[in-house]
Amino acid sequence: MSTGLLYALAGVLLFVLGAAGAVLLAHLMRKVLAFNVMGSGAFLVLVGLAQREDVIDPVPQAMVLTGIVVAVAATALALGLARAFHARTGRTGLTEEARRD
Amino acid sequence: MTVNEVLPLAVIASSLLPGLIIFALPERRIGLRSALNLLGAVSKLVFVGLLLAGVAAGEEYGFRHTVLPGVELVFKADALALLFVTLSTVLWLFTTVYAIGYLEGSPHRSRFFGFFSLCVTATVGLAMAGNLFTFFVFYELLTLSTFPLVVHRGTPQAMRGGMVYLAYTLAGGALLLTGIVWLHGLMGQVDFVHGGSVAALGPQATAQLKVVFLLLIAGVGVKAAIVPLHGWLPQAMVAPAPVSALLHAVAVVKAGAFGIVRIVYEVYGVEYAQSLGLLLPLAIAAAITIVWGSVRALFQDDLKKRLAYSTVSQVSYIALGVALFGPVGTIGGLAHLVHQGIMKITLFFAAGNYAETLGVHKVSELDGAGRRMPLTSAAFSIAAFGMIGVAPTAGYVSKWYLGEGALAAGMDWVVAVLWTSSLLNAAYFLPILYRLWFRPRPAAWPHEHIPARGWRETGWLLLAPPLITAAAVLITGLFAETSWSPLAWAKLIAAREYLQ
Amino acid sequence: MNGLLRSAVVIVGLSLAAAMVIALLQLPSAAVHLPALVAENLAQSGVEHPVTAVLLNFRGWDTLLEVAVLLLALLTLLTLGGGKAPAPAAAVDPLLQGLARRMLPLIVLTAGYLLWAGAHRPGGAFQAGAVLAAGAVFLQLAGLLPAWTAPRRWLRLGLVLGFLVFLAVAAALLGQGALLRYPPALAGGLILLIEAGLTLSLGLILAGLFLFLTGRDA
Amino acid sequence: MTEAWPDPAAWLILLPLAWATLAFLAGPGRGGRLAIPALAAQCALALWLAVSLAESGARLHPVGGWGAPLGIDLLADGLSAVMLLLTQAVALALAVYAQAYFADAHHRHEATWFWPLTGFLIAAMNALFLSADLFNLYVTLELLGLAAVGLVAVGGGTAQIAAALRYLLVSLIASGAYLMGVALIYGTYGTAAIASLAPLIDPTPPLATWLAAGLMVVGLMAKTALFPFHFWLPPAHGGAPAPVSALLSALVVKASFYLVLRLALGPFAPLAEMAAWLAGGLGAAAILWGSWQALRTRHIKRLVAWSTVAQLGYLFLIFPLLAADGLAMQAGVMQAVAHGLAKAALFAAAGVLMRATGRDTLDGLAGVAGRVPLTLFAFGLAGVTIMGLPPSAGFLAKWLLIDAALASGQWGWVVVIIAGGLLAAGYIFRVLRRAFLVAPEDSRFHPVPRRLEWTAFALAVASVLLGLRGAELVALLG
Repeated sequence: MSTGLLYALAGVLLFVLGAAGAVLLAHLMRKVLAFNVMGSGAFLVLVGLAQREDVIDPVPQAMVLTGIVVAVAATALALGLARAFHARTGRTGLTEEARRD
Repeated sequence: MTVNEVLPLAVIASSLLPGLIIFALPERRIGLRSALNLLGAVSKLVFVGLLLAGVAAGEEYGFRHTVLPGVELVFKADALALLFVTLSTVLWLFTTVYAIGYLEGSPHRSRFFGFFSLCVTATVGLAMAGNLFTFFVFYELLTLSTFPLVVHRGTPQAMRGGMVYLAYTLAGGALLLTGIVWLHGLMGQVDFVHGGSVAALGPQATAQLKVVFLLLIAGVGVKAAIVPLHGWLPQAMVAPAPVSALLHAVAVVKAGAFGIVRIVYEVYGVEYAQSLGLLLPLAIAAAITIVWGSVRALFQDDLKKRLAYSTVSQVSYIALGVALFGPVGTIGGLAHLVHQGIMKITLFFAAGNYAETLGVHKVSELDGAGRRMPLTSAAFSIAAFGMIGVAPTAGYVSKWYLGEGALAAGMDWVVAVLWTSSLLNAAYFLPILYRLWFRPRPAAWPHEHIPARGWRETGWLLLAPPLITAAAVLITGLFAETSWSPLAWAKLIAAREYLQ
Repeated sequence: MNGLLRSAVVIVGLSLAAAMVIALLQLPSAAVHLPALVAENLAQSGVEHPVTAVLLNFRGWDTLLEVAVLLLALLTLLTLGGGKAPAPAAAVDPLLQGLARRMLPLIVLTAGYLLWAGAHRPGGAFQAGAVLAAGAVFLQLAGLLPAWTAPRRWLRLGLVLGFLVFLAVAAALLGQGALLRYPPALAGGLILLIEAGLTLSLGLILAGLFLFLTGRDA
Repeated sequence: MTEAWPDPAAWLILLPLAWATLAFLAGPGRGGRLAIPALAAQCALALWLAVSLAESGARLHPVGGWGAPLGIDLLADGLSAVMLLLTQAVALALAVYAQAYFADAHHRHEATWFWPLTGFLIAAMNALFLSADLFNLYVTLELLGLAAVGLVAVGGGTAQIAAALRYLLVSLIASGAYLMGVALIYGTYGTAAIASLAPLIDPTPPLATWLAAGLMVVGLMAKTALFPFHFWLPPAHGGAPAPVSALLSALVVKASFYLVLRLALGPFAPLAEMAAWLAGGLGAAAILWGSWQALRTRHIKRLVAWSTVAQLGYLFLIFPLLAADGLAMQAGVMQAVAHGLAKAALFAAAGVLMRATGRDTLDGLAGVAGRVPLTLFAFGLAGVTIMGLPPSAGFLAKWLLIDAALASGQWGWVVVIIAGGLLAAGYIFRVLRRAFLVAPEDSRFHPVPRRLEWTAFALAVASVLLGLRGAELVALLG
């Protein structure tokens, strides 16, 4: 149970939590946050597994760097769309009952 | 690309190219459109003439084009193909002339004649198909090119008729496709070969081959309007007269019957089909259709509906001829393929003239039309006698051979079927003739329209075609035994099919 | 329907998590050892720091596409923009403005250092760009920098310059034979050139993601 | 491996990236003049690539010269060459269409942003078809997803923003799942390069590989809008402007299908049999559900979008047949190409019909055959391909599919394929039927640029002509 593997296990839990949140939460802001949690989980697994035998591997770290930038771009786009959607409809969620909160 | 390869393609191109050009023609270019149509029809006639001469002399015409590995588009202009090609080419010429006259002043003519040419291209392609794949390609192309013709008028009932037509033909196409691919899976590419090629599959495949036969015949039977699958034919009567003429005498229905001939003779082989016991059920189905179609025709007051049910019954003569195991029955069936075409197209031309000139659509309104439109009615009468099978006409010849074939095959009940159907034909045609010639004319016709040019009856464009085809009915009947009649050609084919 | 979806997602989530945990606990050791390969080829990569070497040289292709992703995200935000008038400047707090003016040179200096340090320790274009963007956001919040509306020619050029430089280098190298194959001698110099261009453009793009957003219907 | 002339494959990616950026730089209105010649050049490159592959089979281009496990490889084989050809050809036709479609005054906004986004979209697809590294594929998938979402939202209406948002969220969750799959694979085998992974994955891999394969394939199925994940496609493809819907339906959803096929043939080949029947089942469900919805909707573009959902079902039918000795893979790719051409023609024709009648409902179509005959002909021809009737490429695909299904004795798929064809005839003739009706007097028609009609017609004719000569395509696929 090296520290790398511990991070990977934490990553798995974060991933599943984030994915469930992204599907279930109605509020767009929460969906985007959940999506970021999910992404972080995947990155943790990527780096954690690579270092589970305590050998520092630069390749997954570079991949994570790329992944983070892609996640930033996607989040910015999601926020932009959510703002535009809110500006036009005043609603914060896509589904009908999202009207309440 | 030798001459023998180019000629079949030329036959197809002679209606495809004018068709595509006509699509692009603006509506007002009437002269050019008619010229293109006639040019296409005449050039096709010339090419077919060359083919006829060549095949009679034993020449081989064919063209192969690989579409997929192991799947080829094959054209083969053999004797059987040319029987159907000649029929459709000749009658297409007359129908084109008739359509030019009939559609004068109506909208969307470029679209009409474009699809008209596509339809004949599909018919000719289907006739000259060298394997089941090519047959299926043109079989479906025929459906697609005839749908816009059926719905040409654009009225809601035309649309309903079109939808019924599509439902039947596409479902039939699906069955046919399954059968063809199944057979393709069993034995690779299925080329049409005299005496059939399926027998080589050996005994273990017989069960599958029976199911495949059912699928193929059902798929082709929809267009041949065999009883349970014939529902679309009367519905398709909403189409304008030239389309009904084309659909019922030349293209669609004949394609179905021709398909049955190809499948029984050149895929299964008539001996192998007989050994599998497939011919008897086919004969029974054909017999039922013959009688049932004639009975339904009795009760139709609408003239074109009556002719439609008559077609349902008449086409099954061909299927019956095919199912009678023996050369004489085959000759009868193949000859009828041509004879029925000539007779039925005359009837439809006449029906179209009655509708155009007198506004008459119902049989009950035909009283005294004989005197008002003598030539058209004369043509109608000759064709009617032909359908009944009265002595000097073509119909008599094919029914005679069918009767002989039935006796030779020892299926006496078929002779009874032929007699009953002849009686029924008389039952639904003679009253019409009586009304035409012996009943006094009504005070006023529904809406009479006296054409400016030509005889009092109708324009010469609408009058010449029925007269010529009516003459043809008599000539083919009288000169049946000569060497250049359709009957002689049918004998040539039968000889080649049964040689092996 | 919603209750059904909720419980379905929870069940699937839990079982997936359990399966993954079990899978990770019984994972065999990896067959391929990339760290050794990276160390071996580090010399020809033109930089000393392994992560930068992977980022800019071994997997430079990923980085090029990744910059395209960022630029694309900005483009899409611009398509959403109605280009309406920017929000009125917030009440200006003199203390914040004073701090911002003094912090700006420091921010630019740090960004320059990060860019240069990337060659032999953690750093590089992305980190430098992020710092520059943070500086721009800080200035906008302090009211010294108006929110951006539709970018005019110069801003557009700034936004795409880094990516065009990277693309030009890639195309030039492809002309010579292989995509992004830096000749060992020039590798370091080319990487620094690309990183410098990227720092400027990424700074503008990341700042743009924020400033274009605030520019409309606040 | 580098020949005298540099590899056309890499140029196919750099060129669109360049003209997309320059289109943005050049500002509004000048994008089309830049894109069309560039796309023509890309078509030539793709054709040249395909021809050069015909002899040499496959063409490897190690980026940076490092080679498989360390660096990223660009692999151009028959499959990617076919997809590249389809993408460039359809993109060129739609670019010509879009330039005329957005030419009028009130489409200025779309005209400005359509070109840069499309450039990135095409670049992403070309990169995806050529990449042979799982993580690099994640980046190309993201680039493709964001460009597609941007294009959906380019229309600017509220419905389009909502559709883009729903599409983005599904796409992000799918990418997240795919990324986790890549992470697990990297963790288990230490590399993300397909070439190095293929020998390492044996038929009984550790649980982590099963999970990774599952996550990646489910993520890609969501991006391809396969049956349970299809809900985002109709509003997104139905609501977007015609050229955008055509690009999305004809090309974008094909990219993630291509990836599933690439994984099922490559690294995950040993595991493919297990889940193959599931993919086939979902495909069959997609065919039935998509066709049923297409038969009920009243809007033209929504009907064509549901048709996409149905036709995608056909693509997934090949997975249970891959093991059989028939040409199942070739059938799937032929269907993808046929659908790509025909669906682009359908959406282009739908765009013309809506602009001519001024309405997007089916009832508004009465009598349109007289006004825009060429478009109706294009819609009809494309419909023939969608229905899988001869003489079209769709028919060849259907023929190969049925042949493969019969060869492996799996009867169920034959029934589904035939039923799908008849259902397709059902919803295609819903449109054609109304077009042949006589036009009501009050209907008025707006003039439509001729170029729109000719582009739709060219695409439809291409899908039919391919039906006459499929041998080269099948040969290229090996």
